[in-house]
Amino acid sequence: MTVFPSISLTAQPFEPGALLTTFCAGRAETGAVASFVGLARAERGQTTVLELEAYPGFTDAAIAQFAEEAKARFALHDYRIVHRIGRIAPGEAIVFVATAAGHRRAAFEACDFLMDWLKSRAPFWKKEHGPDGDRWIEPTAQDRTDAERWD
Amino acid sequence: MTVFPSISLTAQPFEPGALLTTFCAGRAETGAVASFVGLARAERGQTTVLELEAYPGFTDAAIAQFAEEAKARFALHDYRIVHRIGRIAPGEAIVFVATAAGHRRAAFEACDFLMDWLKSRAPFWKKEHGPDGDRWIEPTAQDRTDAERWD
Amino acid sequence: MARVLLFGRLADQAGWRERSVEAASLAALRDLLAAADPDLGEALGGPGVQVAVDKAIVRGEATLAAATEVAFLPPMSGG
Amino acid sequence: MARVLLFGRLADQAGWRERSVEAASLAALRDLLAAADPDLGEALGGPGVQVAVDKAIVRGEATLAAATEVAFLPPMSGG
Repeated sequence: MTVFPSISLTAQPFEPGALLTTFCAGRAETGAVASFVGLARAERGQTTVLELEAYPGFTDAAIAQFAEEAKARFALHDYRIVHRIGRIAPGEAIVFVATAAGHRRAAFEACDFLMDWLKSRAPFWKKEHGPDGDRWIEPTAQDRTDAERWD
Repeated sequence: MTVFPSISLTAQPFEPGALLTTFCAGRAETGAVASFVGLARAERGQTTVLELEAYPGFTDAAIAQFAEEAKARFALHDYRIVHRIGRIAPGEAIVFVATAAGHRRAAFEACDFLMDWLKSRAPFWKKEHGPDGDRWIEPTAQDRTDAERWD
Repeated sequence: MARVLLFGRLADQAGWRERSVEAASLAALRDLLAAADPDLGEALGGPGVQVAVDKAIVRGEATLAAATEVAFLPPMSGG
Repeated sequence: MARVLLFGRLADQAGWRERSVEAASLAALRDLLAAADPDLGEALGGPGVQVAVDKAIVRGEATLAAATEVAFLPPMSGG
């Protein structure tokens, strides 16, 4: 299986701050690092647990292909993507995306672009375990609209 | 002097990752945290040192006033702004901005909005110490254009 | 033997996630799965379900070599 | 006594950043500073230079109480 060192899928909780520290370190020509952390919401006490399924080797390859396109499109110096899989408790990080560029407009836009795609089109299958049982969920209309901004 | 706990001006180097960790901790209803780190660039070996001057009590109050407007405009749950002052070496962080919101569009836009203002209109005076001597610098045309997007 | 993988609601519906099936083509594989579980057979051909052969999306027919991995992917939800 | 603060290029030009000056009004303060350093006096009235009295921007004239802080702010560069 190909390894994509800028992309990780992990079944363990991760610490976004530690990832940001590593990502920012030792950069002399990068003026701008934008990052995003998606957190699992408690949805007002509904004690929902999110479960994310990926297809290892397929999901990470699809993310890598999209991220490399984004790197070229926005002239990024670098990027880092970490995505949780498995069962995720409220308050835990689901996704971390960081982008490094010379200037802030490119860093922001690339981070936004990557997140829109990850939230709407990346090959994950998402289930909510709520008080009324389990349900598989699909991208929201807002997710689709966000992603279509870049087409 | 009024204290603004969400805003810090510091003459010491700071660690953006540690700030992000603290900012993300203990959030049950925040789905989205966007953040930005501005780093001092080496400008291709020109060994430029950046020096930023603030007016304590005035600069932080101006930032707080603007940030509170942004919080209302984008329905933010929270924000955190840390800005270096004094002499800043290449690779060091100049500014950290984090925004927390229910969903990612608001978090991204608010972070972008705050950065555009901080980079173009915040009360700082900026000097570059380069190989050809010192010079005071003003916002770039790009900075002004970025900031005007929100007017 | 093809290694068959089901994801998302397809795995829940079938009650399994991975199974080895002897089939020389995708069409033959679909027929065998539908014969064992008609509801699953229908779901595998349902709207938005994609097929990946050895981790590459395939549209239409495909022959299956030995040790081929065939994954049935329901509509992706994003992360 | 007003506490006078200069920022950015104004401090570099004057060779000082902070000074106490006895003046009852902003106009009187400007006159005293200009008498001591005519180039600085001109720079303080130059385009884009704002004045803050006790950390609030003042446009035009102001009387100065004892222990007032007067800051001359050249065009801000952003951070």
